[in-house]
Amino acid sequence: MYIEKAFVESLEKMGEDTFLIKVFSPAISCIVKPGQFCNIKVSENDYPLLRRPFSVCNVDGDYLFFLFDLHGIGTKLLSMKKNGDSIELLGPLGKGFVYDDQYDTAVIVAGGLGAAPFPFLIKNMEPEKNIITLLGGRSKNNLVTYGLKNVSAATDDGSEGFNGNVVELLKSRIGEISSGKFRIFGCGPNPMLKALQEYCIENNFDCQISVECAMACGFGICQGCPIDSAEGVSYLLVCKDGPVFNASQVKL
Amino acid sequence: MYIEKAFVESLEKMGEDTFLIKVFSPAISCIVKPGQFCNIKVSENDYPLLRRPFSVCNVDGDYLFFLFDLHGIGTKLLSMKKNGDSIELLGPLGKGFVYDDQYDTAVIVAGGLGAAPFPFLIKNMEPEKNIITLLGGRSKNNLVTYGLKNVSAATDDGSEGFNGNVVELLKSRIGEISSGKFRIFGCGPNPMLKALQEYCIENNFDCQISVECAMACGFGICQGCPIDSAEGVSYLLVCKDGPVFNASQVKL
Amino acid sequence: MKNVDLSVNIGGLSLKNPIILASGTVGYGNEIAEFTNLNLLGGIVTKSLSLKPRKGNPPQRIVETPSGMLNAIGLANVGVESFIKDKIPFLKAFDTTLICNIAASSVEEYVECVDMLKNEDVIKAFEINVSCPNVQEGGLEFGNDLNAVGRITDKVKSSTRKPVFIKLSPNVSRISDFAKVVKENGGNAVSAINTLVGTSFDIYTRKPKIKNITGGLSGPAIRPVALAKVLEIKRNSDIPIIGIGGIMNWKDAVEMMIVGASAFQIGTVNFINPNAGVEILNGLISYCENNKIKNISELTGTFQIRD
Amino acid sequence: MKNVDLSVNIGGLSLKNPIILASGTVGYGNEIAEFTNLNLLGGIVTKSLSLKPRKGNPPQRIVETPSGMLNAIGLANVGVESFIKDKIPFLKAFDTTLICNIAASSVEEYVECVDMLKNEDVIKAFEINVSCPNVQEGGLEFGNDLNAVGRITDKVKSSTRKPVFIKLSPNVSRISDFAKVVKENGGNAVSAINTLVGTSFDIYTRKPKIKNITGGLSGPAIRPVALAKVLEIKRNSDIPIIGIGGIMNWKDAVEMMIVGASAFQIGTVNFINPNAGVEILNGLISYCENNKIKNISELTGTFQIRD
Ligand SMILES: Cc1cc2nc3c(=O)[nH]c(=O)nc-3n(C[C@H](O)[C@H](O)[C@H](O)COP(=O)(O)OP(=O)(O)OC[C@H]3O[C@@H](n4cnc5c(N)ncnc54)[C@H](O)[C@@H]3O)c2cc1C
Ligand SMILES: Cc1cc2nc3c(=O)[nH]c(=O)nc-3n(C[C@H](O)[C@H](O)[C@H](O)COP(=O)(O)OP(=O)(O)OC[C@H]3O[C@@H](n4cnc5c(N)ncnc54)[C@H](O)[C@@H]3O)c2cc1C
Ligand SMILES: Cc1cc2nc3c(=O)[nH]c(=O)nc-3n(C[C@H](O)[C@H](O)[C@H](O)COP(=O)(O)O)c2cc1C
Ligand SMILES: Cc1cc2nc3c(=O)[nH]c(=O)nc-3n(C[C@H](O)[C@H](O)[C@H](O)COP(=O)(O)O)c2cc1C
Ligand code: FES
Ligand code: FES
Repeated sequence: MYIEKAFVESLEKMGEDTFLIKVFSPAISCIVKPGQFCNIKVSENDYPLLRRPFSVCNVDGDYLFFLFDLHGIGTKLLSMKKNGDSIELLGPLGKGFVYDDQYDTAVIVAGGLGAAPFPFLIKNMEPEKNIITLLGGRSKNNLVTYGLKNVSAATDDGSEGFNGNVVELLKSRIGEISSGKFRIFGCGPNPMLKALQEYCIENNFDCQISVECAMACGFGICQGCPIDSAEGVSYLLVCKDGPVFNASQVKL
Repeated sequence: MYIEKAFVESLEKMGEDTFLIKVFSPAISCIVKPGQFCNIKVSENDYPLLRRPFSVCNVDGDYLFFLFDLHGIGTKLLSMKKNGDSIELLGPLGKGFVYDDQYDTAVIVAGGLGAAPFPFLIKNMEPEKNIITLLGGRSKNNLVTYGLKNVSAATDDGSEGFNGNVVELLKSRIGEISSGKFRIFGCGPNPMLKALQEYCIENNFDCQISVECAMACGFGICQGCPIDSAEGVSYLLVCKDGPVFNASQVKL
Repeated sequence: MKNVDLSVNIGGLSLKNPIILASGTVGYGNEIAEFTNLNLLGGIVTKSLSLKPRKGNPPQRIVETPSGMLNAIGLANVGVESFIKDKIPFLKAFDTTLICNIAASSVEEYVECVDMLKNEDVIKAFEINVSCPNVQEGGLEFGNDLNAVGRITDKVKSSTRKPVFIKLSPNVSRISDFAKVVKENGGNAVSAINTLVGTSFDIYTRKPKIKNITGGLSGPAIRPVALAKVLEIKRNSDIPIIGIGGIMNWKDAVEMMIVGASAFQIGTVNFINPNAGVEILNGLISYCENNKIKNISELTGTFQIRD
Repeated sequence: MKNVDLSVNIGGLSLKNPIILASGTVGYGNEIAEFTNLNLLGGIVTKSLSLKPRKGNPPQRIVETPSGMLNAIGLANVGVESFIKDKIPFLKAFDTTLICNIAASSVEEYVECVDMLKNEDVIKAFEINVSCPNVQEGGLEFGNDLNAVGRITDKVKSSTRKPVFIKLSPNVSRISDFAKVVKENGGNAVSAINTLVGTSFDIYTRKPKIKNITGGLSGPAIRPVALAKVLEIKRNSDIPIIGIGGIMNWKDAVEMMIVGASAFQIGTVNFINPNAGVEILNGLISYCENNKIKNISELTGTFQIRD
């Protein structure tokens, strides 16, 4: 884990409110694993106070990519960075995806910017794995396919692909998918993850989900990011024990 | 008085820690008078909380110029503006210099960035006035002569011009100056203004000084910027009754 | 504006909307009127008035802090007499509700001030400042003393039929105890909160940055505290509350009403954006329209908490 | 480092420098040790320990506010037993002073915790948390009650010879009264301040952003309040003070010492910059060198005020 000052190499607009930022980060880029995240200081002064957590979206040599949506003040400031500006990364943090065991098909189920961690995961997968990406969004304009593979879309308004949410799309395709050994990788808003989790537990599908929650430190010292463990006795920490969990491991 | 969103046209480095910013501000530029100031919002969010007061340094058509030194967070943010960024001006504020009456020589006495309000004053003076500028600084590198006329320098370390402070320089030149009708215009750090004020009152010289102090609103509603009036019964407000005062009007 | 009723009633005082400019942050209205349309606002509270004019504290009076500011103005004001003579005529010209804020160093002095002012028709209510942290006498001594607050409320109420609001100090353990005492003694509402006591020192001279040593902290930094104090009052008393503290925009204002405020005041933000009141007004209208709120007063105290 | 003596003594506890990591903001030291050299710091305070393990409050536990954050962790901790078994071995490996923070819901429970821990050599002092705003029992009830604070100080002092510091709540009218009571009952120092009570609500769901409804406000927003509280204690009592609240860098630390702190703790800043302690150390050394300060303890309470 490092605290690394990373210079901005480029900032690209990927959709109405979506940006892809590329930064030079030689220390973190060579040890980060798919599904891990960085906690980012978006300004050079004490405001906003806290760092902002973002999944590592992709890695290219010494460069890291983050895909982000405009949300509040932090992402606004991030979207205003110019080439040569710097941001300060703390990472790599958390536990990433487990993806190198025995299954033939990786089924990626992403809701909106839940797609963020997958380009890096896809890049790192063994080439013999079959990849299917199911990508959900409110509408056509919310679909960002950067770095994804073999994408089928689902939109709430039916403006592209399947008319409905991405978990419904998964259900509609499950016949084809479940003919082989497969693992599901999910990321997206909580209600979506909950639906995905329920479906997978019911059907005993192998599924890993990456969850989000408010964080202060990102590395286990503030106790600010608890999530109920499935057994319910104690909390797990999203930042340290996650953000990727087995679907059966946590209560959403 | 306006609240005007002003786009940055250029930002020029004028010295080690000194910058000149040029902004498009058609509403304020056409009514502002020499010695007035603007209270500037340097960021697009709520931090830093307060506006920062800066003298209008110069006006060119629809454009305003501000000359500023790096000091803390506000001036740091200002120095990072790029062309096309905007800042929000509140102004013009305060009472400026009275400079259109009967005297032949205008003697400008400026300590460091106290030179800021004078380019605009000089530009607006009747052409028949004789102008002498005495400019003080710690060292050669601290002298910024932008927009000044007929400059004699004084440096504490003797690296340029007169070896000593600018009020001593004034004293050394007073013989030549006081041969005609003259008015002194002073701006700079408080200790310098105090020395200037004392000297002028003692000798009954016509002198106007522009003073600085901490401000919140800049237009008279917070009562945060009192200055003792010479009679001592009540306070004057630097932002509303000043920042330019007759040397005999206030206690420094 | 068509479909939203923004009017509110606080302990007998009707306002056309819940937006009030806070005491000490608008002078007597004349300067800010250059930047904003006072006629659009619900009300305006005068700078705290004292019986005699006060010069206030020596400079430096203010300093910026992270997301806040400290002030120790020291109740600089023109005094009641000059207020009536010089300031009221200007204020009469506006179509907004005038609330007169009074500071004093004894119960008798509060009453005397109210007596002098109560016949001015343009003054629709009194806000009694028992919580100024920046003066020697009165101020926090009263603000921290339940009996004193009760007595002041009672005496002032007996001397005027206009609504009386008591402005409470946040520098206490349980602000709701003070709200209860105000209610018991006939007060019509409480204004909460005044500033928090704070300080800041220069690390080279080792002197306080504010001449008065301590000052009152205001601005967004204190908003979470103000919200908690208003919520505490709301959950423990049914006295109407005017919420104050750190409001910068319409969202903050809505939050303040949700935790219990019937109306709210904006202070520090006026220094940065003197048109903030009108911008908040427009924001409130949109919010109400988008959320199908017919009367803004429906919002007050509608927090969703399982107690 | 040569010419500056950074060591301090707080009520009998010697530290190699005044920089202490605050309770609840460093866990039990293991995670932060990945980012910073704990051996360089004066001390570290454990997360508040309770007799039995505590799960803590349900999420959401934290929310950012302007220049601050609210937390309602609810004293999640492993409990005294597991602390001794699982955490102390790791902490022993460091060359820094360990202070054990204890939270409890009765006087007896405080004493019981101390009894279990007092024979651990690595623990050099106890910090008694009587001011947690985020739990039902104990916490603020004690923190606002002079008698309770006196009793707890007395009983804990009687049960251990190690220095005992009482961590005070800022949510009171006069914090110096509490400091005096601690002193009278034999406490060796006070730690001031714990967090301010605050809240924040979602304006669409109208629910509190923090499940516990209110939380404790920390970070730079509260620094002016913390400085004023420390100053108030210093001017009214001679008990040593550990200053806490909003320190982000060495300048803030110097300011805290000037108003009266013998040592100081850093909390929230650890979340943003886990190496802040070491950076502050370097800053303090330069400051002392530049200002010809031989012993950093000379700084304590050297504010320049004409009383
Ligand atoms: C492990 C993890 C990975 C993430 N990866 C991505 C990503 O790759 N791309 C992306 O666009 N977003 C991602 N997020 C969400 C992202 O952190 C928030 O959108 C961002 O913090 C919002 O900051 P803001 O200042 O713009 O919003 P504000 O609303 O101003 O933020 C205020 C506070 O709330 C917190 N916050 C707000 N929204 C969220 C959220 N959804 N999750 C967690 N905290 C939040 C902020 O961190 C901050 O502390 C991730 C979150 C986590 C926990
Ligand atoms: C009428 C007037 C005209 C001015 N004109 C100029 C000018 O033309 N060029 C220039 O470089 N500076 C000028 N100043 C000073 C300028 O306002 C400060 O340098 C600036 O506010 C510093 O802000 P900061 O955030 O960088 O510093 P910080 O130290 O971070 O500021 C903290 C707070 O202190 C206040 N403050 C700090 N220094 C001063 C100061 N010297 N005077 C008043 N307030 C201060 C800030 O406004 C802010 O509220 C002027 C001041 C006044 C009152
Ligand atoms: C510069 C200044 C002067 C103030 N003067 C008074 C005053 O005279 N009387 C009063 O009751 N409150 C006074 N206040 C307190 C405000 O009315 C308000 O309660 C406080 O600032 C919190 O609101 P805010 O965060 O919106 O500023 C003053 C506040 C400031 C910043
Ligand atoms: C997330 C968090 C958890 C905390 N937990 C404790 C605790 O368990 N015991 C305690 O005495 N103080 C606790 N505190 C208070 C801090 O120790 C400190 O007093 C406070 O945060 C103010 O300092 P700061 O502004 O530097 O953070 C906690 C603070 C935070 C932010
Ligand atoms: S974010 Fe601090 S412990 Fe997880
Ligand atoms: S700065 Fe507010 S009155 Fe002068």
